[in-house]
Amino acid sequence: MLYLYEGALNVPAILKDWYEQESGSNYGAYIPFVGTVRSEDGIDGLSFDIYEPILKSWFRAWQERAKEKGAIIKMAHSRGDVMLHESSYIAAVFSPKRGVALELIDLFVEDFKASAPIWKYDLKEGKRVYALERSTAIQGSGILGVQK
Amino acid sequence: MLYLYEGALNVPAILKDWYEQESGSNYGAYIPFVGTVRSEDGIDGLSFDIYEPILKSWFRAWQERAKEKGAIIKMAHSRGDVMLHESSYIAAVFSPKRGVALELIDLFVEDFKASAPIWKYDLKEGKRVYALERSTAIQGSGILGVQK
Amino acid sequence: MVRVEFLGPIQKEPLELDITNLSQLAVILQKDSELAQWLQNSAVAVNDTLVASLNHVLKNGDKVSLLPPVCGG
Amino acid sequence: MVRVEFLGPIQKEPLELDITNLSQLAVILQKDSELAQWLQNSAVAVNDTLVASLNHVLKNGDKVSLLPPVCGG
Repeated sequence: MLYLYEGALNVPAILKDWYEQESGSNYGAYIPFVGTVRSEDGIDGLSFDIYEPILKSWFRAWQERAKEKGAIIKMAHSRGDVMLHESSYIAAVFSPKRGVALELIDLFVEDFKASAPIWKYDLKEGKRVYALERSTAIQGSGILGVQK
Repeated sequence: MLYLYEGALNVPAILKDWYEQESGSNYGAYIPFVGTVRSEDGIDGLSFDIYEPILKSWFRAWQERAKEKGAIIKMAHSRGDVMLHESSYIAAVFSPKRGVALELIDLFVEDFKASAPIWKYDLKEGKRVYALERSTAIQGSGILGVQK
Repeated sequence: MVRVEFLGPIQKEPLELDITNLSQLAVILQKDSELAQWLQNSAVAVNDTLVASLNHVLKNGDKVSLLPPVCGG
Repeated sequence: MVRVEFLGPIQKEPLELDITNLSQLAVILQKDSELAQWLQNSAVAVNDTLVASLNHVLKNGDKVSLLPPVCGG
């Protein structure tokens, strides 16, 4: 239930597919989070690299965590270029009750931002510039830089 | 941006309409909450009464609250009967940043449950039974019951 | 006259009463035993604005609404 | 041999090295001045599992990946 796409996401189609996939599952709450590229700092868009093996294992661990609460998580993300006002990210929680769903979507999106192996670049004046200042070092980073 | 419908909501159509309405508004985060009728306690569905004048003023106050944070809220709700696995409620926040959107959707849905003038009935064996035990007295209730 | 409406699950027709404040309304409604439970758990709105005090003054043409416990969603 | 890959924005071709633990890798990579900033802020995975200690033993065929700061969404 991790979906990777080249370029921008078709948000209405994905939200519809996910809703219909779980229409018979007896979940009372469905909370998608949709992330859209904002116009700021003169960018033309964003671009993404994804390292799929670690993204998959990270996502699998979250599915387990959700399952313990009777919930499931779905996620879609773009690779490559996504232009202004297009969307690059959807995460969604389905759960029996709203409390768990609201809590999980918050925790999931926070950890996604801090841990998912995805790199963001600004598209600006024809260049692809790594967004270092908006990026987060994964927990445990820096061990190879320690001088003996 | 408050939408009331007779019967179940067409969730994919509403999520699509709202996404497209704001596609040029430069919001970075769109978080809908979708509430779906669960099979429990042998019900066939739920039914809703709405008192629209107070619902509208309650919703207007929330729009103001959202506006102060640069966000907007949209909401759809059913009147009348909504059967199992159909949806009766969607609330959505659009905001520039995810933090505000996640916080607002949580606060909004909590206050909705506690304050919005909507009454829920279980549909069970052909009857419409007020769901008193799952309902919440609005803040300030009971003043007419005080004995002099 | 003041119109009193009973919302949602309170199965009662509207009343037209000659009263000037909510305390008078409380005295009248407390005589109706079927309303006893609803008076304990209902909120009160005057002209569609919730009010928190029985001292609220009522004038001719006002509408009072009783809102029992809610459960949207 | 151990394969070392540099992910995302680190513009560097993979290396094939004859090493048996991450401490040896640190010594080798610290000689490359272009990598200095990345060694400070990158996480390390061995065979696609993040590791937190330089004592991690490496065997023939292992893959080490450097993951610089992330920003999905």
